[in-house]
Amino acid sequence: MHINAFDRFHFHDSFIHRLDPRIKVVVTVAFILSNAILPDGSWLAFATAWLGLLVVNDLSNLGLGYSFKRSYIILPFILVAITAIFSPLGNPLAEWDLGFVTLIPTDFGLVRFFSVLTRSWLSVQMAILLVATTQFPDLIHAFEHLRLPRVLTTIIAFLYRYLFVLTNEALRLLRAREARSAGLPGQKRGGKLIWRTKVTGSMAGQLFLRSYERSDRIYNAMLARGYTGHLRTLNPHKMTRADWLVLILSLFVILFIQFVGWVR
Amino acid sequence: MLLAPAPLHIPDGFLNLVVSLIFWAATVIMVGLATSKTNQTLGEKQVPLMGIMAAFIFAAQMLNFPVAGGTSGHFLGGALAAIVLGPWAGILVMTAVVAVQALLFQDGGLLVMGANIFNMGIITAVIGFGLYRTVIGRNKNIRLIVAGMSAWLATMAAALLTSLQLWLSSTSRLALVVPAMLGVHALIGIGEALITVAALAFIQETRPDLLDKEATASSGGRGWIVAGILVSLLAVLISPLASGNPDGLERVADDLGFLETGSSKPFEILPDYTFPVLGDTAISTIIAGVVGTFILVGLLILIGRNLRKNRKQ
Amino acid sequence: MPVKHQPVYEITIPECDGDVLQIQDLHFAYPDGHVALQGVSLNLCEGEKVALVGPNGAGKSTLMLHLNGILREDGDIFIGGMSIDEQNLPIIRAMVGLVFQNPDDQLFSPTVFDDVAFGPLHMGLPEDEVHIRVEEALAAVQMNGFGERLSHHLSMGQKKRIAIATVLAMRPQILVLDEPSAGLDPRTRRALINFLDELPITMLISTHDIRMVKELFPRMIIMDEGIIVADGSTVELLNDAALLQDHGLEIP
Amino acid sequence: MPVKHQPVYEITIPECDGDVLQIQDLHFAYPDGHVALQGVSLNLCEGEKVALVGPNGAGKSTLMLHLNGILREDGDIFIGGMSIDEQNLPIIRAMVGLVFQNPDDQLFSPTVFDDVAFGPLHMGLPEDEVHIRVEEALAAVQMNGFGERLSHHLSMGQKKRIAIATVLAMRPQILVLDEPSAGLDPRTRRALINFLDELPITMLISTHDIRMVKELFPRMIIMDEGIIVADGSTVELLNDAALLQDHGLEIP
Ligand SMILES: Nc1ncnc2c1ncn2[C@@H]1O[C@H](COP(=O)(O)OP(=O)(O)OP(=O)(O)O)[C@@H](O)[C@H]1O
Ligand SMILES: Nc1ncnc2c1ncn2[C@@H]1O[C@H](COP(=O)(O)OP(=O)(O)OP(=O)(O)O)[C@@H](O)[C@H]1O
Ligand SMILES: [Mg+2]
Ligand SMILES: [Mg+2]
Repeated sequence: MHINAFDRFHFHDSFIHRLDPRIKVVVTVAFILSNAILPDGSWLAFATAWLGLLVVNDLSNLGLGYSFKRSYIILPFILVAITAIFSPLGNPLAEWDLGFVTLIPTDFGLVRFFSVLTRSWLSVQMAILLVATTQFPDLIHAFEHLRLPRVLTTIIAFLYRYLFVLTNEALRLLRAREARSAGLPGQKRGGKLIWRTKVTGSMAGQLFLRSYERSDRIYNAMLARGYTGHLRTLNPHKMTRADWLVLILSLFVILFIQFVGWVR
Repeated sequence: MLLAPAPLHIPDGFLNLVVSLIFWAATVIMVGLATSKTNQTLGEKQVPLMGIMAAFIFAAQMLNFPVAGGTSGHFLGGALAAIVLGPWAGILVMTAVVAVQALLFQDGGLLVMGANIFNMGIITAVIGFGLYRTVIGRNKNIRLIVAGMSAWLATMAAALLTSLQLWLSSTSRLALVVPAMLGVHALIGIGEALITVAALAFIQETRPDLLDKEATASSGGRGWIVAGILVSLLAVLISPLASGNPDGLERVADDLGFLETGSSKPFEILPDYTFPVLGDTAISTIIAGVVGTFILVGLLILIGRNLRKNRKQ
Repeated sequence: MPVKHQPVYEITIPECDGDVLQIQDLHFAYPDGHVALQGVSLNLCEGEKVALVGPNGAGKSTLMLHLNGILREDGDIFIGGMSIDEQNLPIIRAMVGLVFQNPDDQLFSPTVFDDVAFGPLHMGLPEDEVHIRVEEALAAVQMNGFGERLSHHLSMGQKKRIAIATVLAMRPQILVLDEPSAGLDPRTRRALINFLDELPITMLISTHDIRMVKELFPRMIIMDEGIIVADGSTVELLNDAALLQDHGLEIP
Repeated sequence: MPVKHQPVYEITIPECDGDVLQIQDLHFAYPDGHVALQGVSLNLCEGEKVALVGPNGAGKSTLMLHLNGILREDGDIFIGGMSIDEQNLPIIRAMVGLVFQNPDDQLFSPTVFDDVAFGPLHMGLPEDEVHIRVEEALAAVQMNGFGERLSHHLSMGQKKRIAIATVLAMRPQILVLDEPSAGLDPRTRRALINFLDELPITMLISTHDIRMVKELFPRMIIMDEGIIVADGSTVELLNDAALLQDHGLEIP
């Protein structure tokens, strides 16, 4: 089961891990922004960006292929982007008649499709690196420093705390159902469809109720152990000279990528 | 895989900058309003509750149910959150959910997060709560039926909006993406509706105190009814138009220069990506790019700052 | 009790060759990489009642979760001769009744009735039969009349009893209980012991309650750190002070 | 053991008048209308170790949840002379260390270290002190070296031990444990008994483990159906077979 999927943080010690989380957030966002404004088909710039990613992978002691191996997340969305190949702009390359619709792939569309894919694939890798090198509470802390509304960061902090508890709860419900989803040989099993949906719905209700009542109990358990509205961590969060240096350097690299992308 | 991305979580790179920023702006405004509203109506103690509700939505999205043909739909929860917690709190909860999904699981991108929050949190809250609000106080069965309908419609509207955004970014062809997305989500929406209804019925039976109190105390005013009905109508009207006559819509957008803007010209202000003074050189293009970036970042900061001011007042 | 004298430590080979349950060299690691089972082999024969003991974290629960396919890994498990695969799962789940250690893991329906009725309904039994089964199962754990209560709103011990009832209602051929007596009050514990004693089906029961083991189970298996360190007659194993000492046990 | 001979059934009035804990006529009903406590009165004195026993559903856990304000209802509870209200709650919660019956209710942080450190950290202790306390508390439950494990990826007994450690790390003045020995293996149970025996603070411990009661607690309280039916010397109460019989207990 995928409970362990929750903490994507990887216990390695590296220069990147020790950077101030704010720097990492800013650089990540800048990198993704930069990908978004690179023109279609600027392959050289994309390649440069990827090189940058490889360097970060290596500096974080995660291994060169770390973020690459996890970037399959975008795969399902490729289906959506495939339709870009049939863009009305550009010169037609072929004509496929499927009976109910005629598809015309164009050169513009093809470039567009691969550009979208590459941008997405690069951006996702950067986000993966951010999470792999920063503990989530530190990340939330960084967002607080970056002036996100307090209500929101607190909600997110609680969401994170309870994520383990409640997803576990959901998994337990699923597992309980699974364990008794029995059948007899030669007999129709599973009950009526309407009953099955009702069971799933009740499980959602059950989950809600458990969450709600447990929220009371755990919140009180937190209060009982001195919680006053601030989650504390053992990390000081001070910007050092190295942090500033990395920030400036990274922004220059990103500017360089833009340079490569726009010079034709 | 349990945590496979929902078809509505757009990753980075699939929307162009203009579309991303427009929806970021809309989302920032709505979320800003929601924070100030909830700060007024809910006490400090409710914040942890919202966090837990967000975790609940997150966890409930794992309760998958079989849809036809081996795929399984999964729960969005936006409508349920808005109905149970009230629209503003619902928006905050869904914002937190989408943000954590993007941050922790890369399920949905960062630059497109505004659009994702808008689709899955704001539209669903407006439709889900707006329609439900019309029948608060009526008999139980009517309420459940309307809740189910609004959950279905909210899912469809989210799917429609996602398709439109993809199309405006010229990532997808309207003629293909709208029917596909709406088709899949018509089924997923049924699951969403059934789960929403069953969960509400369960809460109604076990802890009716939660539903009544929550709905009346923190709900929005009549404005929500109007907004809910309007947005629903809009969704109902656009869907057939978009799926029935996509070429027409596409041509209109083409004539307006929309598609081209979408595909490769993020800065209309800087014609042809060159800086007029410098003439048409590579340097000029680069400077245009840099200036554009700064303007955008500045805009974002400005929006954020204004919102924070509004909240303080 | 039919106790045969054999050297301790050695695996008892039952007379049948595990016609009800056969496990051969089962290994399992949790997704976070923690290795919980490192080569477990075990045979159960029709009608045998076996206790599974061992210190916290030995892997008892992990082993039990394999028996109706909640966890699956390489290594061969055969239940009534069937291997555990997608196709056999529904039948295996009807054969093996598993009660989780934590009753909150077991109960997922709104009311006690719904919860106990889930198994029989899912098996496709007719409605009257379902009602009869639910009645019977609740009676067996002294919880008649609790049908309309919310399972989530019960005391720990009450939940535990309902959890046992949900499985009894399915009339399994093999009963796998994970610490059934933990959290029960003394009288209910006594009633459970008597009930299990009279129930003529195969059972594998993990527990820290050594007195119950002594009273109820002729055969006992000691697990530690993911392997079976002893399997034999309860009377003999309990006389081996050094063995018990080594594996966090204690003669009561 | 300082046992005074008094008629059974009668409420023992300790010599002090409950300087640590006083409960007067406590009533409580759950939101779904179920009445769990119907007039509980109870006094605890500094340093007293008291067992709370009774059948499943008697109201033991419900009572304990009142002791640091998790549940609140009319009826007067005074802890160290303070009534339980919004203002006193933080102090009371630092004084009363409550371990829930279900360890899953207690653990909410990602890692074991985070969970045990949570209390000391939020009491504002300096970092080294936090580390020392965590070490100590984990050692007390024999879980040293588990700091980096995820708390929800542990076996039941391991979770139970961590739950106890989270509270020990705060060094409370009153320890309230809800069935601490359930699910522990015999050796850990023994270690817990010895640890509690040596700990010189006031404690109220609910349990179904009558042998532990006999060994550890001079005073015992029997609850049933939401009221206290007996409160007195353990030795005497355990000799009253009729009383035990009436309330689902059993002499081990
Ligand atoms: N979900 C999980 N993820 C990772 N490791 C786990 C998980 N559950 C249990 N473990 C580990 O696997 C080992 C075996 O656990 P298991 O629950 O099988 O022990 P057990 O014998 O049932 O113990 P107990 O008597 O405490 O119930 C332990 O070391 C435990 O820490
Ligand atoms: N959340 C709840 N909502 C409604 N009723 C409850 C709830 N929790 C417990 N009860 C009921 O209150 C009564 C007292 O429960 P409590 O949990 O205090 O019992 P207990 O003495 O701790 O039992 P056990 O030994 O089984 O742990 C029981 O009848 C139970 O059914
Ligand atoms: Mg176990
Ligand atoms: Mg209890």
